[in-house]
Amino acid sequence: MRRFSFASLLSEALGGHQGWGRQWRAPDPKPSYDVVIIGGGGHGLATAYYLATVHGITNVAVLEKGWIGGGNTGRNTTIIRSNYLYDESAGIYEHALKLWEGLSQELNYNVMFSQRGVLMLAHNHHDDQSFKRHVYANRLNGIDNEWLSAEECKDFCPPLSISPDIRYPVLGGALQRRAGTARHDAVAWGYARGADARGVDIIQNCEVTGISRDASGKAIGVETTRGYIRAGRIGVVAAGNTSRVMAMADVRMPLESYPLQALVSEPVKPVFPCVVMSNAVHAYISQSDKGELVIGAGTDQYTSYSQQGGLHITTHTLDAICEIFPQFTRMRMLRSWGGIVDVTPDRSPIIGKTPVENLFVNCGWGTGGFKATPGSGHVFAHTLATGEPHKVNAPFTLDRFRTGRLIDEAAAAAVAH
Amino acid sequence: MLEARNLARRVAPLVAEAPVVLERASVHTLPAHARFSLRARDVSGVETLDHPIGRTWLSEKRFAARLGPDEWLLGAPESDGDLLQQGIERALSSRFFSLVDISHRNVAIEISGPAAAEALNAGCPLDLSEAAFPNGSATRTLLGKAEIVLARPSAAPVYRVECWRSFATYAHGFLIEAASSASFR
Amino acid sequence: MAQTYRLPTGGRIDRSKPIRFTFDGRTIEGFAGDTVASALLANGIHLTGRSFKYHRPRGILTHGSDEPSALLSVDRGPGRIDPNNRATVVEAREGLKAASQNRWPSLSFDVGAVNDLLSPVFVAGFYYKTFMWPRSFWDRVYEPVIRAAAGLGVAPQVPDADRYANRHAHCDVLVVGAGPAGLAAALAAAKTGKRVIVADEQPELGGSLLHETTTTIDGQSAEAWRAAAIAELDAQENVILLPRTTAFGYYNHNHIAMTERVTDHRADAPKTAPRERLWQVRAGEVVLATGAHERPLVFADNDRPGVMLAESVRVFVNRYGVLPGRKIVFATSAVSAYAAAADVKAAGVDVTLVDLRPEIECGAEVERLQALGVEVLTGHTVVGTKGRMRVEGLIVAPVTNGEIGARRVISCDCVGMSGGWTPAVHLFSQSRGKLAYDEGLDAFVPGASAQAERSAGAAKGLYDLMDCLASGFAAGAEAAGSTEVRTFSATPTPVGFKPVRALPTDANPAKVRAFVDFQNDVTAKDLKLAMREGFESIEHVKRYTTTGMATDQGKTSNMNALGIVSESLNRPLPSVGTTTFRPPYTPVTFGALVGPARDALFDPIRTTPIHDWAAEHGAKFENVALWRRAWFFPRPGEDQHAAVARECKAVRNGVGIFDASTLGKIEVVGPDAAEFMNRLYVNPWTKLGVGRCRYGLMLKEDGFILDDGVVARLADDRFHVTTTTGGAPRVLNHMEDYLQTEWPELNVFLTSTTEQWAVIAVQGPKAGETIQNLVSGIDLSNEAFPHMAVREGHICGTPCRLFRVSFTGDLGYEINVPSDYGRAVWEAVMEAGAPFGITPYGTETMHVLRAEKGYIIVGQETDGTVTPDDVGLAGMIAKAKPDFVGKRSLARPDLVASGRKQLVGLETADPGEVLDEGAQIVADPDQPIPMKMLGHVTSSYHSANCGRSIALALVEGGRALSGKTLHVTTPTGFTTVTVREPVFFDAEGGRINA
Amino acid sequence: MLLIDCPFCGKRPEVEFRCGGEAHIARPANPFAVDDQAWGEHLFVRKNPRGLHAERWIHAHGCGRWFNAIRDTYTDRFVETYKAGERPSVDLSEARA
Ligand SMILES: Cc1cc2nc3c(=O)[nH]c(=O)nc-3n(C[C@H](O)[C@H](O)[C@H](O)COP(=O)(O)OP(=O)(O)OC[C@H]3O[C@@H](n4cnc5c(N)ncnc54)[C@H](O)[C@@H]3O)c2cc1C
Ligand SMILES: NC(=O)c1ccc[n+]([C@@H]2O[C@H](COP(=O)([O-])OP(=O)(O)OC[C@H]3O[C@@H](n4cnc5c(N)ncnc54)[C@H](O)[C@@H]3O)[C@@H](O)[C@H]2O)c1
Ligand SMILES: Cc1cc2nc3c(=O)[nH]c(=O)nc-3n(C[C@H](O)[C@H](O)[C@H](O)COP(=O)(O)O)c2cc1C
Ligand SMILES: [Zn+2]
Repeated sequence: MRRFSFASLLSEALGGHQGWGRQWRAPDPKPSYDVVIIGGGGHGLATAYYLATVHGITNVAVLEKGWIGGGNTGRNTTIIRSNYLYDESAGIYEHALKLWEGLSQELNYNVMFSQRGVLMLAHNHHDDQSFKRHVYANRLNGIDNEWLSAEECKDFCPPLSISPDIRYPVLGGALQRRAGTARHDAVAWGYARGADARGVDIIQNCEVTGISRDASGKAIGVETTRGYIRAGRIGVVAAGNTSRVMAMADVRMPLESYPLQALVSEPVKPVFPCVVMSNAVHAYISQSDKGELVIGAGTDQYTSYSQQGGLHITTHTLDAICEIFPQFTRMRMLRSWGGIVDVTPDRSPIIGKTPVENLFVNCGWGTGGFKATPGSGHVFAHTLATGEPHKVNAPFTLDRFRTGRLIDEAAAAAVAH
Repeated sequence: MLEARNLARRVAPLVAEAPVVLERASVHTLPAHARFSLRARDVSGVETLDHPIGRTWLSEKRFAARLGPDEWLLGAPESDGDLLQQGIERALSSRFFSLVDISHRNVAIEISGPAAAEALNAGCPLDLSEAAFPNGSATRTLLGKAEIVLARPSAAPVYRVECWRSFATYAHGFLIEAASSASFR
Repeated sequence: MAQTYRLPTGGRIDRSKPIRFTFDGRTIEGFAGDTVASALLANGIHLTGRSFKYHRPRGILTHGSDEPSALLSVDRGPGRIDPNNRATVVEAREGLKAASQNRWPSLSFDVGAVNDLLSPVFVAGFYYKTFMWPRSFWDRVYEPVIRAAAGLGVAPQVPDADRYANRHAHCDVLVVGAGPAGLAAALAAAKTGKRVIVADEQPELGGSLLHETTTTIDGQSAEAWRAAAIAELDAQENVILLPRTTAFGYYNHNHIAMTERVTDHRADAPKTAPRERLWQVRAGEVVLATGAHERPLVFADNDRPGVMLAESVRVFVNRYGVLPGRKIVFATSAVSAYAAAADVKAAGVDVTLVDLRPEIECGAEVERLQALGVEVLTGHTVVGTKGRMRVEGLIVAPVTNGEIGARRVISCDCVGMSGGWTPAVHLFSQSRGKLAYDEGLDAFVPGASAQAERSAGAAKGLYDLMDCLASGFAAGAEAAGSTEVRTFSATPTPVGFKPVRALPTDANPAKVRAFVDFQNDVTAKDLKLAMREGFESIEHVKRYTTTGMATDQGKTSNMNALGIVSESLNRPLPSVGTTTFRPPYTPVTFGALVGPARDALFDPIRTTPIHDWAAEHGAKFENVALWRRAWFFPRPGEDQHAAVARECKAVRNGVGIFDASTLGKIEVVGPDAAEFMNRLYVNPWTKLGVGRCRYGLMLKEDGFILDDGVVARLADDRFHVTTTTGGAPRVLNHMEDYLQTEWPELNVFLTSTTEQWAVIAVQGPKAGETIQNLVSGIDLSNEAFPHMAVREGHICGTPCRLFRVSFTGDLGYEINVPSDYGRAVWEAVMEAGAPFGITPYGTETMHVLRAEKGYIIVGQETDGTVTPDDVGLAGMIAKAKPDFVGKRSLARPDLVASGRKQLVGLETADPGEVLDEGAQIVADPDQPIPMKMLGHVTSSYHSANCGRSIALALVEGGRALSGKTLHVTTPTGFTTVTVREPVFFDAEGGRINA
Repeated sequence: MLLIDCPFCGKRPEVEFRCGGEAHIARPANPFAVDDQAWGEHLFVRKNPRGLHAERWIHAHGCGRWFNAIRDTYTDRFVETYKAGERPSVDLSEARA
């Protein structure tokens, strides 16, 4: 792997950049791999990377039906934080956040992880109570998260309106300073390059169309649009398409796939220093390095695989954004799009074994899995390598939907009275 | 008796709101009316009720708007409330139904004028053209972020918007805003 | 300097209406009908801004909404400043202030231009390869610098002074684009009497006809035909014509979103007029006649101000009466540029035309042009330009069999280039129609439709005017269900071109900076670098180089980028494919999307019939769901703490009055009402007597608590159900769902009566005495009207439903009266209670009083993961009922496991210390992090009645911990608490019957 | 925004409706007769197909009726809508996209 650095960039500049090679190869699939990963999103690529780097397993293929990073990895609003309530969630997201903190260096690829802080606004007493519950739980879990008064929120995010006259005045907020954003595409590419350099085959335009099982029911390989591939173990990391892929092995999942929309504004000079989330009015906003305001909308109400949704979802989100940032009504929406997110009943992921031997799944990240990418890949690699979950992903079983041991962060934050 | 001395006065929402009369659309609040929500499965043969969903039976003083297969919004002048109730009880006496007084739940606002439909369309996503929403139509729908029942009692460009009382300030404000925008070409 | 480049005659501008505006502070004169771009050009100004990355001087490239370069900040007065406006679409108007962007300190001297010197380093994706060391520099140094350099214009700083409107509309046929194709479509559709809407983004309808000065249609001038067509349409009732209206999004089921610009172009707009109106059209059929975009040519330094699209040069001359230059060179591989050259020549300009194609491919147009005195160089490529702030010359060279001959500089002050045309298939593609590649056109054209839609004219790849008209008419007729066919006669349009990627050059291609995406500074070289690095998918190329991601979304550049990628990969263009077309077609203001949903109309504020009284009496309010509820009633000089303490004591010692109108209410009616209740609630209902009430608890099917509330039985077949304030809609939905879909056989109907009734809670030992003289028809004695009973009677002459219930643990009544009487009855109760010191109290006191009694609040003690047993309410579950919603789930392994969190009371060692709600609880505060958390504080207050703080908490195995010491987090550390029963006041419960 | 053909009111805009997820999931007549695994599946497991999907909708801001629809989850096109208690005319077991 050619190392990236300012020096290498300079020396290439002299030669008109003719010397750069491929960041990852474009191999044809081999007939057989120790591990086949279905899905070349951030999670799948990270899994491959850690299989190679942590577990020394390099006879690995990542099969991607389109182009790597083209799923939700390439269409998310890039919010990264770890201030979750439950120990299980805090465990995995903090595991990820620690990895994010050194990721550019580890991958030798600048993923532009920007710890600009994520501020979650409280608009009513229920928010206030719920956020404090998070702040305290986080403290005992060693995760930074602090309560800010409305004035402190304004100091941290000057465009914010803390006027008491708005519909839902800001009462305060929970701030995680170590949280932030990253350059989503670079995450996919950086992991791909790192995995490829260690021998992993990244195979694009290769859709898995079947999972074959032997007489005992064990998964032994995959049918793809580029032929049959034998596999020692199979990891399904197909995000919005998990139900379809798992159905190929006759496993039915507690998942539904919804369109989730996002949009960007035209680029402007820096105006927005952090990430702001407001669950009460349903708005998420940050500004990218290129200058666009990146705004997350909600899911459409129906399941769909169409990567697009209705206009009313967008307008609803912008209503909320302009309520707390009234000066933005003259900004313009430049592009809007949708991704397909797989949502579990408790909105927490499923990472681990399935009823089919040698078939493993990592799914259900719903609207919030980008932030987990490094951690998810890391523990899923462990699971694939050893056949058993890492302690961090042990609670995220499929079985919890039988026992009722749900990890329901959203319910815990239930809007109420 | 304190009771007699305190005989309660009725204070309807929006009473203080003056009519807003604009060139192409005007907004008026309407006085309190008797209103009932009628639910019934079988109304065959009952002339005032047995009509298609989305249509209204109208007399000079009363109306029965069919909002769904088993749901009607009934209205009458305040003083006729009891009569209306008795009428329904008589007409449906042997059948299963539910009649609930909602006179105080609902508030009515009227919007009229050549741009009335256009103003409603600022928040109501329905086709309000002559063909799609003729005289005698009534339906539950949305006005912006509030649920309303929209009725068109006559051929004139006059629409009645009914909403729950706590949404009245919003609906009224919305209609005024919409009327002034629609009036601008 | 007064419009020295304005032609003495011609154009569509209104010379009788001069206007003045400023550009970077300098006064610019123009005429009504000008765009900012045409007025700048009339004044000889090409330089309008600096590019995104390299800060290169940039000018006006196009004449329309596809403009990537001429982006300006526009100031229309206070609260009306916004960035990134395309000079080519902003209509010039009196008093407007335009300013260039992305430059400092000035447009002509821009410090950022050093980036251009560093451009050998700043190639596509360079930032992924560097800025990683030292690590801490990213946040503090690199990123801030990168951000400050990027971003074009400056975001508005103050709230918007403008309003925005919204309109839903329906039609049978929506025609998008009113060029010849769209007008013909509209004519055909309108004739049928169907409802037709015609939208065009330009100020005038007509599309390309607005600049066709020599063409005739059906024997009349194009302009005469256009005017007649519009007059005919305008005269019809069934037609809505919408100029200045951009269709920007084509959504599911023929839902098309459009923005109409209502006032931006008017200096005299009334204050109340909306700036923009969002049209949400549901169309039966759609005709897309959106025309085509011209392609630039890709050659070295093709981005100099003065280098424009050929057709745009023609438009400025013919439509605006402006000469973009006095010596203009056209560089082309397309015939259409010949028409431009001819028109420009006719305007008296010195013109040269350079055609990449060899003479034999160029046809008769060459001679025609030469005959007009234009020098035509066929078989020539362009290898560069001269000039920096403005083009001064075009460097061309002959190409023969791929060999580049001697360079020649043609001096000029404007270049018109054309690499052919690209149909505007954006909306078609958004509608999910499949694109088909047309080899002859070297472009994607609409293939199979996915919705009720058809394309026409240039948008469909038809470039001859006659074809445009005919296809438009046919599309309009078909869309309206008519079979009418009409042919048109028109001057033949010269069409045809030779597809070309980067122009052949004699320079080292690794050094040439030939721009593909002008706004994002993406060069052909960048695209090739991306492919060398393995970014082969067009989607990867886009994201790695950012080509097509700028505010113009690649309207002029995407096909060139695609061509270069296809050529470098040696793969046919259709197999490379396009990137995805997404809304909006052109950027749309947030304001238009938000429409009236601002300020008071953002979300309804629900208030009760007693709200105004509370406001008049100094209440502080809190938001609860959409409601605004009285929170507490401070007296002068009181803070919240003092007010709440006073209110709490008043209730226990005398009487308090509370507005509970927001509680959800549902009338459950029918012979099967009790059975229905049995199936929905954990409690049994069959035996509840008429006139009696019961506290009900409702679960979701997963076994967790959904809602609670008191239910009264008014008759055998009639229940008056109450719900929590926030839960009201949720509970009604839940009930309707089961009723309609699971148990349709039950004869039950549900009606929401939340707002029919105002609810006045009168609580405290003096409650009975307070109301007794107001009530008639109800015997209030304990025997006749015990706790948990309901009676119908009158209060203040008004019919009421009187509940003897208590959420405070003291004697209490809830008076339900029809809402319009709520305030009057409230005032009467206030008066009647005056002798007992009746005190209005708000939600905060309500919370404290019920916490003193250990009553839960759904959403506070429960959170969607809590079972009845967890909160000590397992006893309510009817043992005998075989089933109710949620019952089966309560038997799941984790719901019966030990170690679940249970509701307990907590007492701080220091009675003055009030715990934080949400605080976490541990057994040992000295354990290492991560600590084992046992639970959290759900409610916590200072209780004036208990003379100390009280708290409720959910604690792992909590009921067994009574008397044990635990530790609770505080903002600075931990504090010590003792676990106890969750009832702090009147544990025996005697007061309720007092 | 979808346009949904309410079996009672005709075509109306999506914002008047709420989607209730997969249709035809019968609540076991005796929930205690099914084991935890089956009950968990009843509660949580969904077909989630890419293609034809039977789903529940309620015309919440209209006639207030629940009904069912067959919709293609890839194209978002409705094939049909029908009243609660009725069966669709298309055979979903055949449908695979
Ligand atoms: C609009 C939007 C905003 C979001 N915002 C945030 C946010 O702010 N913060 C956050 O943390 N998360 C966010 N998320 C969620 C986040 O994007 C996802 O959870 C995360 O990216 C999932 O990563 P992944 O690698 O699992 O999935 P993906 O990136 O979707 O990768 C799955 C891959 O599997 C491939 N695949 C599927 N089926 C097959 C098959 N049969 N054969 C081969 N390959 C197949 C797909 O093509 C795809 O590339 C957002 C999501 C969306 C859509
Ligand atoms: N000589 C050539 O090679 C060549 C090539 C292309 C076009 N042409 C000529 O151009 C004309 C094409 O006629 P036409 O009617 O197809 O197109 P047109 O360009 O005349 O009209 C299209 C209209 O659609 C409008 N529009 C585009 N997108 C829109 C949107 N999203 N919302 C609202 N309005 C939108 C444009 O403003 C324009 O007015 C013909 O005269 C044809 O000869 C010639
Ligand atoms: C964080 C983020 C920032 C983006 N910024 C831009 C942008 O500046 N310009 C742009 O055209 N698209 C931008 N996009 C959107 C992409 O162009 C694209 O729409 C998205 O990746 C989904 O892919 P698709 O539209 O090709 O389906 C951005 C996307 C994300 C996730
Ligand atoms: Zn309906």
